Amino acid sequence: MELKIKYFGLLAEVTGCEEESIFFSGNSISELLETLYTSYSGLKDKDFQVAQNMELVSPEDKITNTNIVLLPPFAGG
Amino acid sequence: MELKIKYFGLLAEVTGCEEESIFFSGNSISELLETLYTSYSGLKDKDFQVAQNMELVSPEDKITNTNIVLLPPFAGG
Amino acid sequence: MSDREIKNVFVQGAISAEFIARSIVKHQSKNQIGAHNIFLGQVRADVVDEKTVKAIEYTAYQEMANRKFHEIREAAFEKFDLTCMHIYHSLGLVKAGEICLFVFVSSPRRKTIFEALEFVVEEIKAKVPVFGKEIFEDSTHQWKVNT
Amino acid sequence: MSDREIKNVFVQGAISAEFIARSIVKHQSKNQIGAHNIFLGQVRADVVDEKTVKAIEYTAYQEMANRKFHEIREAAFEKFDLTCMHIYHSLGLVKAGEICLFVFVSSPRRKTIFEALEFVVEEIKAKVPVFGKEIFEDSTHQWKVNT
Repeated sequence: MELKIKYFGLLAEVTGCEEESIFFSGNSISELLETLYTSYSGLKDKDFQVAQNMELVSPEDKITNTNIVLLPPFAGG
Repeated sequence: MELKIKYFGLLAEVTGCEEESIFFSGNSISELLETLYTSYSGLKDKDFQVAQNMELVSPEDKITNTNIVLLPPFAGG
Repeated sequence: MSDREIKNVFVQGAISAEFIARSIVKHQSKNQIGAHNIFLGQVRADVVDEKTVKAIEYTAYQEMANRKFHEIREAAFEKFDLTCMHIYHSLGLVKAGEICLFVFVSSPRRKTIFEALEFVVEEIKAKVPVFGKEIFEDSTHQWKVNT
Repeated sequence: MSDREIKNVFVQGAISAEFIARSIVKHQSKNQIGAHNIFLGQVRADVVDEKTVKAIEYTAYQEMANRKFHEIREAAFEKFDLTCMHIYHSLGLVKAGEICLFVFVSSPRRKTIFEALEFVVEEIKAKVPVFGKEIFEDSTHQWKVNT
């Protein structure tokens, strides 16, 4: 399936883009992360969370939406 | 000795004055209060505190200042 | 107790939103501040026996009150990591909906200011000799008591 | 979760003292309010390796952030006896000394609002996807992390 991946803040600096479409054949968030680490090895040592359907998800969660968002540490306020 | 007694808020309504000078021959706050109750029986059932030298005092405390202040419940803020 | 002088905390009548805004602006040059916490006491139009409070007339034993405000300030600076603190209280008539108490604390970091502000407000309510005459629409009154 | 709609919490650039003053004035017709508590987050001119922060540029995953702000609002109304609550957060550039977060809670009585404001601010810091690029005077930057 085709996924749209969004990168915010520091993560967009690491990947060099704020948004991209990728073709992905796995099922879980952790499998997706492995794929992204292959493209962007700099992501591996960054602290970030993943959101799907506007909620944070865990690596073991299944992918249920074609929009996946990578969020660096929050800095509101 | 001559004392100056100040009454604030509700207490000034009870005594009919905000300030008065009285001649007093006792030593303690409690003796002073007995004297004031004689003049103003309405004070007896009122909730109030006594201040001397800008600090609250207890009935057993000695009178050390010629200015004594009667304070009704605080209502700041 | 430090050498800081005893200030006059009282202002005549209600505290305006413009006054509060000016206080905020004054702190924008203090670049080490990261968090402000502001308490505003507002006169409630309480209903007692079908009569509505239209204003509170504040009086105070001013000399002792300013001394107590000062002691509360000093205790707060002692207990909490504050950059600055300001307290203003009304005297005289303040109408329902108007502001009668403005407490403003600022710190580099937020954690300390919530506790500091609550401490200061509770101390003011408990220790400062300020008196409030609640005036009803029919001009009768009752005396306010802090709870 | 109630039927209240999800509002946009974000404003472009710094939050001005005049904006805060107008918010206060709007609450003076709410005669049942007795106490307001306001939190203001201000950009600190932190010094890191001898370089001073001159501004923070805020970005956010806006759709999720507004949803999280909404959930925090709803949770606060559930937990605390509040008359009203307002939250505003900056996007884009906010200079050192300027205000980037304004949280305003009001209640008939004071006891509840201290706890409510702290709850809301801590929830915002922990749960809302807002990102801050701290820009130094020499135009280099680092990414802010809430602690």
